[in-house]
Amino acid sequence: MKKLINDPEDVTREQLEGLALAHPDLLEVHFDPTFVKARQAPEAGKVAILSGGGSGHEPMHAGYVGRGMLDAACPGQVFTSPTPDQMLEAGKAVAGGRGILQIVKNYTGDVMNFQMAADLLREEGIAVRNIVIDDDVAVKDSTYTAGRRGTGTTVIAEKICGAAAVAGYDLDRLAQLCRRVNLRGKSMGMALTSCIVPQNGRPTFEIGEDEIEIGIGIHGEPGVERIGIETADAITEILAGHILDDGPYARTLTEWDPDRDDWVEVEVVDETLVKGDRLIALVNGMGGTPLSELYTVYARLHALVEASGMSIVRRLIGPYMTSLEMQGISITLVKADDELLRLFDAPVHTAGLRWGC
Amino acid sequence: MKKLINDPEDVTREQLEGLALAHPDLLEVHFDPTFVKARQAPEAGKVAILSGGGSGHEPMHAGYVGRGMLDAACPGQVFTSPTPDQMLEAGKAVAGGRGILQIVKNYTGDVMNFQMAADLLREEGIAVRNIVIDDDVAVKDSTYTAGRRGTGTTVIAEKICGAAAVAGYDLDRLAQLCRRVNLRGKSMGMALTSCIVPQNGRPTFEIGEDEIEIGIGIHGEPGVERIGIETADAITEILAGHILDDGPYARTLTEWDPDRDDWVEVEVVDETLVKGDRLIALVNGMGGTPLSELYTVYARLHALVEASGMSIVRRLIGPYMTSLEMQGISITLVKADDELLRLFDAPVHTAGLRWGC
Amino acid sequence: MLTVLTHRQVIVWIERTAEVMKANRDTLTELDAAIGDADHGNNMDRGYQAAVAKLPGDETDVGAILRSLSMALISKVGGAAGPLYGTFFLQASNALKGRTELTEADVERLLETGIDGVMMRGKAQAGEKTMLDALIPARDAFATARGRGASLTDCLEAATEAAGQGMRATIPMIATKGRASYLGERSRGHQDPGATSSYLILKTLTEIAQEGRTAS
Amino acid sequence: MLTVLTHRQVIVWIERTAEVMKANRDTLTELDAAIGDADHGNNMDRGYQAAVAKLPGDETDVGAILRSLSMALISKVGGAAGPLYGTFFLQASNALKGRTELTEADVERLLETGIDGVMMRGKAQAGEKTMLDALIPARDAFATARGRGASLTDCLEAATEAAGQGMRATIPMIATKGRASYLGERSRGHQDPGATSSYLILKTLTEIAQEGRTAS
Ligand SMILES: Nc1ncnc2c1ncn2[C@@H]1O[C@H](COP(=O)(O)OP(=O)(O)O)[C@@H](O)[C@H]1O
Ligand SMILES: Nc1ncnc2c1ncn2[C@@H]1O[C@H](COP(=O)(O)OP(=O)(O)O)[C@@H](O)[C@H]1O
Ligand SMILES: [Mg+2]
Ligand SMILES: [Mg+2]
Ligand SMILES: [Mg+2]
Ligand SMILES: [Mg+2]
Repeated sequence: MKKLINDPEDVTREQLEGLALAHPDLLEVHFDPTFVKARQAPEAGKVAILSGGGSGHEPMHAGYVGRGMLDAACPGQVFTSPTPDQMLEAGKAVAGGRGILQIVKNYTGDVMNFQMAADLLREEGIAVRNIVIDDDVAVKDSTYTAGRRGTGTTVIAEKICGAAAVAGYDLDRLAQLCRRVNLRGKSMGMALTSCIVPQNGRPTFEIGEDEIEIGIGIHGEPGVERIGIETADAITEILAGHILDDGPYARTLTEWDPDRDDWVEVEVVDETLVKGDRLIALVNGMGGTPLSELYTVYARLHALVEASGMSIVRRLIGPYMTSLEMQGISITLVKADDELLRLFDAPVHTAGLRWGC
Repeated sequence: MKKLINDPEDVTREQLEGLALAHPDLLEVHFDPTFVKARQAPEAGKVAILSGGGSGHEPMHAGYVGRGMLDAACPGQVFTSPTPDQMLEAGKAVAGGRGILQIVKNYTGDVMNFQMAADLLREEGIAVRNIVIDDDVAVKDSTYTAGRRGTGTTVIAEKICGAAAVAGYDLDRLAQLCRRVNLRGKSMGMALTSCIVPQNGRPTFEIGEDEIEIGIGIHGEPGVERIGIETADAITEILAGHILDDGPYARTLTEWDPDRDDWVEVEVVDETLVKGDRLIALVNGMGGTPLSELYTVYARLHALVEASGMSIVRRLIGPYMTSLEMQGISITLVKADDELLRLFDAPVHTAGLRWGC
Repeated sequence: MLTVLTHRQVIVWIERTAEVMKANRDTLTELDAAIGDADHGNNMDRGYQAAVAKLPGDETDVGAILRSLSMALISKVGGAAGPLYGTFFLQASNALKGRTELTEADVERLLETGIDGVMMRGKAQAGEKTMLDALIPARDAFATARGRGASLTDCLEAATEAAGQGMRATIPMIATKGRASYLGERSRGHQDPGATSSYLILKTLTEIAQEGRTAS
Repeated sequence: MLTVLTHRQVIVWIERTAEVMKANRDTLTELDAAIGDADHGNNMDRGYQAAVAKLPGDETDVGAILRSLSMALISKVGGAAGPLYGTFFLQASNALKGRTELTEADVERLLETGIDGVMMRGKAQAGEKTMLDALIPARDAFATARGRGASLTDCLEAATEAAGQGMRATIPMIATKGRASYLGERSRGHQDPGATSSYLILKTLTEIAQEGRTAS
């Protein structure tokens, strides 16, 4: 295992120490339990946006803490969901009196830990809503799986909800907005190589020099299919094809119902992409992928989207949600509208995303 | 070889096509000869800033074309200096009447090609100054080598000179400014792995699972020393040690003398870093290095600088100047002053660097 | 003939399980690498070390001991296993509040309420290739053994035996819950890591009971 | 007895060198991988293909032909080799302007002015482990042979022989110019790629002269 680390048991703590030293103007890092808090939080009169997940996906989520995006992030161990006590302390530290929106990626562990956290925060008198991001079209059904995983749409949702919170949206409206972004976002990824979890010291999966994994997650877990290596164009066509052709995806998600004061199962259905749609695109590098390759993929993606009668009106190209040093990419397309674009364009200043200020 | 590419012979063109499609608001890409031009260039009354070099270092340089940084970039083939005809056409396209500053990394090929380009541009009646960046302290002497290589300081110099050009500096003052940044910037890099040049299809150098290269360049060329693998802290100490302890480095550079209307050899000496210095730091990933590892390195670097009685007042942490998918890092420290900091902080909007707007 | 587990034995169970998780850390992680994300051994090891560190050593209320275990697992394991085992022991601790020793009926209740907690939290059923496929057969075997009048140790042996069978029975299953479910057909042929850790937890308790029998 | 190289033979030289560069692309790149950045073969191949594509086929002025070669190399090779070979042929083309065939004296002048161009552009001397270590001995051997009255072909054979020796003599050298210089001591033991391409260029011209002799 070749990594720029010290003790494999300490990687999460050490990188957060670097983050704190690098961005004292933007954020504070707390340990025991671990959370990253925006410098200016809590802000009275603003809903706080909180997210988190396993480490190893940097800059997500801690790199999105700052102004106009997340108020707090809770990093777990590498590829392991954070624990409820982290969200409890983070939530108490950033709640500004108008409640907390927790943006949760749809992994069994994350969903359960953030639900437990929401329950604990409510015991503290803080209103909390959890919105689950489940956008990975590589997972085809929700009956025989834990449902679609949360991937690239998370970054877009955090940006848009962060801007909406600044704009004064209340918790209800923010939860709706976040759900809308999720239902309009679709992603799919692939890997050329596996990553190595520092504590394990060896690749999570073996893969031949002429093989790639299609439909990979972001935790080094195997994808849904292994195929022979292809050109960038062919790979882009496979991923974009799954996204563009994805039919309405119905599933049941657990959300908090403030009226019934309980968790309820809600049935939601994804929007499908249609001619004329304006899209926000994310061409995401998995950590070990050179930027140049992402631009090669973007060129083909752009052409495919245009050929489908849609257009990409905003794009992020880079390593925004990674899997340690894995080589590979994911593509995310989010159907935009004027409101989403206005919020996407609003100023943001975080370690990982910055514009307008 | 596992890469997201199509034909290895076309990688440069294809990624530039993606760049053009992704950032039509910022830049235009031209082929035959290849150059990338800022959308708004030429701007009357502004010195144009032009740079370039081999491809494979993305986002450098094309990713720094836009507003407040480069007016044009000339990408060569992978790891191969661009050719004078590229700079000639790029220069003609962006010259706004106050001349062109060419920022050139100190590699034999780059230096010669940019000199030939300067001669050609002058034949077109355009004033041109070439400033060479030679900041890589891994190269100890200039008598028995081609001199220090141009590495991370290039990014800082392009940012600062781009802002100064917007602020109205004339060509003379810009050349001086760029030289000053160079004499105040020091870098050193290392690699965990080799990269693979697409056209070659195999790693440029072989390296054992327990070895690292210290003093690596940015072209997959071997470094100055091969040692056993070390912790992130120890590696940071090695690189930072070379930079912080670097004595005055004297060498002869070839610059254009407008008074004598000829190339002249000028002797210049680097400033050394001393207690009380305020530094701009770049912790640069080589393309395959996860951001988390860069932050781990930053934490140690920050502590080392503070222990030396200096302070890091600005920093860039990320893959700013890469070697394809190489895993490794470089560290750059530039001694700042009020003028440099003001220019560094000025708004910039490029694909690879953005703030203030 | 062992008829009860003392609060001391419950504490030893936690300490001993921590050793077992450390010893099996790589095995569990390797199982998770095959169909998950290669962290289950690390998670369980970290969680049980924390549980031992926080153990209220002179506590006599088994409910309180299990609650302390639950809290440690919830705040240190993370992932799916953290909330699931955390909820398992939280529910059990609620059911056993005030007990200073556990009878056969209490141990059955521990399993029953724990499993209810896991099912409530994770919404899985038997046959989905999860820890439940070790836990449910164990509970059933315990109840059956108890029904035919077996000793506590025998009941636990039957439970562990069934947990082991259930654990191995996960090998041919297709996962439909948790991270392994993304693999669909490709999840076949691998033993579920969570079922394996569940088996180890029960096996450790059974060994403590067996030692108690030998000792007494 | 071949006494001159025709403009046609100069064109064939460029075409044939392009084939040689293609055939030796991997070899040259591998040499460059050892002490440089693994592109010299790619660079020379690309440059000579472009030179052939742009060849003014019915041009009779050798100066113009070499100028066209020079421009193609300058605008297509890139790196260090582009400006160096470009300048080599640019200087030679200036010196040979108007010639439709090359005498022994002309070929010597070609080498001489070309080498001056390389030294002016790259500021290197003999012994620095560069293309000059093939070119300079070649020029010297050519001049010596010519001094003792050898034929053009013999002069070229002597030059190529010396270039080959010079090329091999770069193996033990420490590079002090170009990219290989960063390796210092570690540059020892590897043959310089640029010296190798220079040798190939001269060898190709010699072969053409030899065929001319056989044919005549
Ligand atoms: N919904 C569920 N119900 C019961 N057990 C589950 C469920 N989802 C996952 N598990 C169990 O959790 C184990 C994985 O735990 P772990 O690897 O620690 O968490 P993660 O999957 O988040 O990485 C699986 O092997 C399985 O036994
Ligand atoms: N200053 C110089 N003078 C003469 N030849 C040089 C000089 N620097 C480099 N060379 C030659 O150039 C060759 C390398 O060419 P190439 O690999 O194409 O360029 P680069 O080094 O830019 O990648 C070296 O092998 C050497 O022979
Ligand atoms: Mg996990
Ligand atoms: Mg090169
Ligand atoms: Mg796991
Ligand atoms: Mg080279």
